[in-house]
Amino acid sequence: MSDTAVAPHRALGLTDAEYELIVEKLGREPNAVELSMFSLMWSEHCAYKHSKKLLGQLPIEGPYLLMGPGENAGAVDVGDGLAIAFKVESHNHPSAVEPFQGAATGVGGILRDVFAVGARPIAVLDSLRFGELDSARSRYLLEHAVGGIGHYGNSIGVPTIGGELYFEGPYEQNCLVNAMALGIARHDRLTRSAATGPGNVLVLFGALTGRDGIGGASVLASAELGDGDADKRPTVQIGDPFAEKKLMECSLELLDRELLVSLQDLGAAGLTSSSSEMASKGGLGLDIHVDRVPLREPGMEPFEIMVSESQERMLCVVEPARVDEVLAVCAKWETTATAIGEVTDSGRLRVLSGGEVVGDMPVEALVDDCPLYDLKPEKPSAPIYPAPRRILDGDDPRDALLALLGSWNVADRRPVFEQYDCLVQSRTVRRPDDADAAVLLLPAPTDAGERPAIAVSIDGSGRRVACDPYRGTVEAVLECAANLACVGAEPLGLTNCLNFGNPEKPHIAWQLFESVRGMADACRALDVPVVGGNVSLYNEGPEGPIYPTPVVGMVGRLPDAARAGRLGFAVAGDAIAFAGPFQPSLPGSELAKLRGEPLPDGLSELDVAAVRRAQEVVREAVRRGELRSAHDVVEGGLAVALAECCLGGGHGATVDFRGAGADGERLLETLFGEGAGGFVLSGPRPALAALAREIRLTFVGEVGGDALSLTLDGGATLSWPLAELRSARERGLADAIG
Amino acid sequence: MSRRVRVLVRPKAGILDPQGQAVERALPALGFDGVANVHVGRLIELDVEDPSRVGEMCEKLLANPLIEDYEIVDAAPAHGG
Amino acid sequence: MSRRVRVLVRPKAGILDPQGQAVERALPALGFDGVANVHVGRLIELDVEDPSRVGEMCEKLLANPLIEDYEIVDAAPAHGG
Amino acid sequence: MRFGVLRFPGTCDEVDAQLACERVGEAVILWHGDRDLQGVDAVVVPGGFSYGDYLRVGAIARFAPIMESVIAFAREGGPVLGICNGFQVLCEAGLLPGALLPNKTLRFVCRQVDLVVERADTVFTNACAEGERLSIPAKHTTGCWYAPPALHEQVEANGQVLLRYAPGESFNGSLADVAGVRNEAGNVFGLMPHPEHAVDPLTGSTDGLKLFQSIANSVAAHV
Ligand SMILES: Nc1ncnc2c1ncn2[C@@H]1O[C@H](COP(=O)(O)OP(=O)(O)O)[C@@H](O)[C@H]1O
Ligand SMILES: [Mg+2]
Repeated sequence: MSDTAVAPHRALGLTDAEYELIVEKLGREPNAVELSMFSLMWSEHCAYKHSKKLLGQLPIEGPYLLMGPGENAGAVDVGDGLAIAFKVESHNHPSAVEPFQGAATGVGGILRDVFAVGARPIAVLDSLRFGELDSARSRYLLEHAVGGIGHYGNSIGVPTIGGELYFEGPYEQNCLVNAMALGIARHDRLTRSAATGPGNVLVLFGALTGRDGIGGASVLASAELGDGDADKRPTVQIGDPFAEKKLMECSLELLDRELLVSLQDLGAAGLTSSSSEMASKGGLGLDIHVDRVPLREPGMEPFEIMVSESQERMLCVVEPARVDEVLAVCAKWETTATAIGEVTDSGRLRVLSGGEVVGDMPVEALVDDCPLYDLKPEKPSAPIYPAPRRILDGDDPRDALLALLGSWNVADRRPVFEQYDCLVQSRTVRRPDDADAAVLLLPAPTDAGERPAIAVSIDGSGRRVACDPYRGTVEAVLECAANLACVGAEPLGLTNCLNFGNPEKPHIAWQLFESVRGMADACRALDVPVVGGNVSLYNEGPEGPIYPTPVVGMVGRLPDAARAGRLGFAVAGDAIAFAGPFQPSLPGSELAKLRGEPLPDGLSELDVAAVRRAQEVVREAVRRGELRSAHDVVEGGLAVALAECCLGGGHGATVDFRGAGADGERLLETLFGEGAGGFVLSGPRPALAALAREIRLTFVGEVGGDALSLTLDGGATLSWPLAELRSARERGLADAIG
Repeated sequence: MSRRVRVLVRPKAGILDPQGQAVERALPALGFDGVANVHVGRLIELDVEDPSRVGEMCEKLLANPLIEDYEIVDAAPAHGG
Repeated sequence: MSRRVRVLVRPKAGILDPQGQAVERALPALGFDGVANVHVGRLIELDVEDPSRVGEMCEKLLANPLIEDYEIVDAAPAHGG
Repeated sequence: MRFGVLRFPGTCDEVDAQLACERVGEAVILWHGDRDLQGVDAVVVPGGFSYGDYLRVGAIARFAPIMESVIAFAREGGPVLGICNGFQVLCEAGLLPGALLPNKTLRFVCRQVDLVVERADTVFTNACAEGERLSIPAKHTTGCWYAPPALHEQVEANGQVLLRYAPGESFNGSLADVAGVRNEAGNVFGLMPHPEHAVDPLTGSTDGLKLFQSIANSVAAHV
């Protein structure tokens, strides 16, 4: 405000060259309304100007794909004429400013994306990253972000069935709050957002429009957070899940009654982006009368109305003859609805106020003509991230397991997920902690017999990606697929959110480039298409960038919910086996972090084909009902996986680690080393023996007792009573967040 | 001796107030017409030894200055202290 | 012309007030000592044409007499109203 | 027999309640703005966040047009079951004793809990055995049941407490571990835990079904 010397376009985040291009496309200087609209549509958040070229590498075709990137959410076929629509999105910067409302509105936004395609939302997952919990700010952010997610999801009646949570120093200044939503629809109900039919009416419905988040897309989402954060605060948006619940039911009823030509949610950049994208997809134009938009605050300027990010609003295109019926359905749901414009064949977005044209732009210029930039990737010559702080001294494996189980990245997530309703809608077959993936019932195709289900998981360890952007991202995709395999599900599609620092910096460009390459290769290797996603860049604070954090969400299907896998050891006397092409290694592991070791430059090589093969074998065994438990090996390696299997089922285990050395680094590596492709399985011995013909599988022990006991070389044993393991694992997070 | 202080916390002007809206909608149905501009906030009452620090308490804990305004009102001296 | 009225709703004496307790516990950790007897309630502000009916509104909707007390305070006359 | 399940703006668990009812009878959804109970034999006021839980849980829903009919139905002895938000609404409506306060932790908690059946000679628990433990999930932020001392004494003396949290299972701080109470006449019952989320072995326990079965049994006994 004080800095009047800055040209308006620069204050709005446009470069001089971009501004000149706008002038060229318009054939004149833009007025204030047009400039504000261009600045939003040409922001990183809306135009993907630093990532679009890269995203082209991702495979977007697959046998189950129904709707790929480009719509509000992608969708896959789950059989019986049903589709699952899903997408993940970030709300990082708003959550850093106001964590409760930022996270809440993040959930609200991703739910709107799902019901905008005509799907009834059936699940939410959250993916969270904060600084270490010994910082008061991180505890505050965690508590309020979790509170906000629960508030929104619980109140709207959509279960939050899973998620992930990591604490690492580089997120201290810049937390990540990503939310994923899934919805269900019949194939023929999937709705697209293209505006068609000149003369059709544009109806805005939902909450009133206020001065919320004005400038949010360009200011909040596309600039690094710095000292001036306080100025950005008046734009805080308040989530109203009650309004969204009505909006959701209303939207779904409008679609059920086939009253709509197309439907679109209002997210970042509000009316500007929703209307111009509807027009662009339909290849048409729109006239919008801003003076008809119902306002929450008097005296709003046309540009404010066009860029307001007030939540809980939708836009639809309706044939003139059906407008009254649409308004009646909205009235039934106590949802304000107003005809605010018309579809035209002009190819222009015109903004009118009091009958006067106050903005007039070619739709194509707004939506498609933002220049796309090439990244200048360059591998950094020196480490970007400082070594984690050392918190574990010595190399006693007994202490190490307890320290790992109690560490914030590994400890029981119950204090967080208990704040979410995971049951509403009566579909939840596997709740958090029951299994590696959440499992949801699909409607029964017939009265008798098997009930098909879907499984979903969300993963991505930023620290592993920071060590090796390519392999770390491959691991994230493989981990998601492994989680699905453990419940017996076959992956159908994947969504992702790319959370990175400033892409204009060569080392960040390199991370982004390598990560997308890894994701593309992993998706191809698994034959899983990318159905959509989101990119969040400029996640940097004064102390540097976040860990590069591609978050991957994957949806799969299993034929029989009754056989969905579990992770806990279930029956005393069952055999325990390690399976899969797992090569444990300590650099970059959770143990290395606790020991304060610097991040390695690169992770060890992966045999993706062998990992895929192991996942398929595990999945089929789970589906045949032959395994009593299946759990993949991730943070904390085999020892942590074993402890989790014990605690999950309430049974101890005796496991033979002879050959791993009795002490020293080699034993630590065997027990706590990490890598992709490992599973801990339990079941009747003959069933496991049959698997050994198909994949690498070693019998290692037996379920039973009330301790986890490991036999080491020379007959030494390591033993932890279950109660000791449980208390370490339960206290880790509970102590930190109270 | 400590004083009883009353803090009124309300949504900042222009910030969405879903609770206020819900109450405003409910009242006419109960036969109360002629009601407008309803806002719902929080009331915090406390005995403090040093009333001069209440403003700071509001900034740090009692209110969320991003989205809420607060007002400090003196109540009667606390009984019993 | 309508009046702006303020309704203060607070937990009845003797009723568990976990919100008040949470605030009371949090303050010393932030360096605020000498605070006691904290209670958290609700603040409702509204413009009414007929202030005489506010008591009835409280009884019926704004407070739950089993667990809450209310107090009606006159605020400045509503602007515009 | 036919259940009517209410739907207010913001209700979330009504379809789940309907599915649970359909395991023992028929069920229709009743819209908050209507007054017609469509001749149902029992009413379920389901869980969720009616009117966003704004102002005070259950406070606004209690005034919906359909509630006038539910109150009349209850006065005539019709069975009414309130679950979670429905319990809160029935307390606000004066059909059930006491009030629900915020959980002592002030947090929303979703957890499978064990309940103890205090008596099995009622409209709502006749399919259970006295002293039986039921495993049913609870999920709420405002579930701490409270009544002033005199009222609490009376409720206990009348045997109105039908379900208590098993020792150590109450996370909300309810007085005397009360999980569910009925009215004096015995035809209105409310509880915080969600029996409708415990009716299918695929998604959890089936203990909650016993409450729906009990209502069906007693309706059948009266026709
Ligand atoms: N990382 C990604 N991978 C694949 N598709 C992506 C990715 N990021 C964005 N997309 C796709 O680009 C389109 C535009 O995204 P976005 O602007 O976030 O949509 P919306 O406005 O609906 O939130 C969407 O269809 C989205 O799925
Ligand atoms: Mg969208």
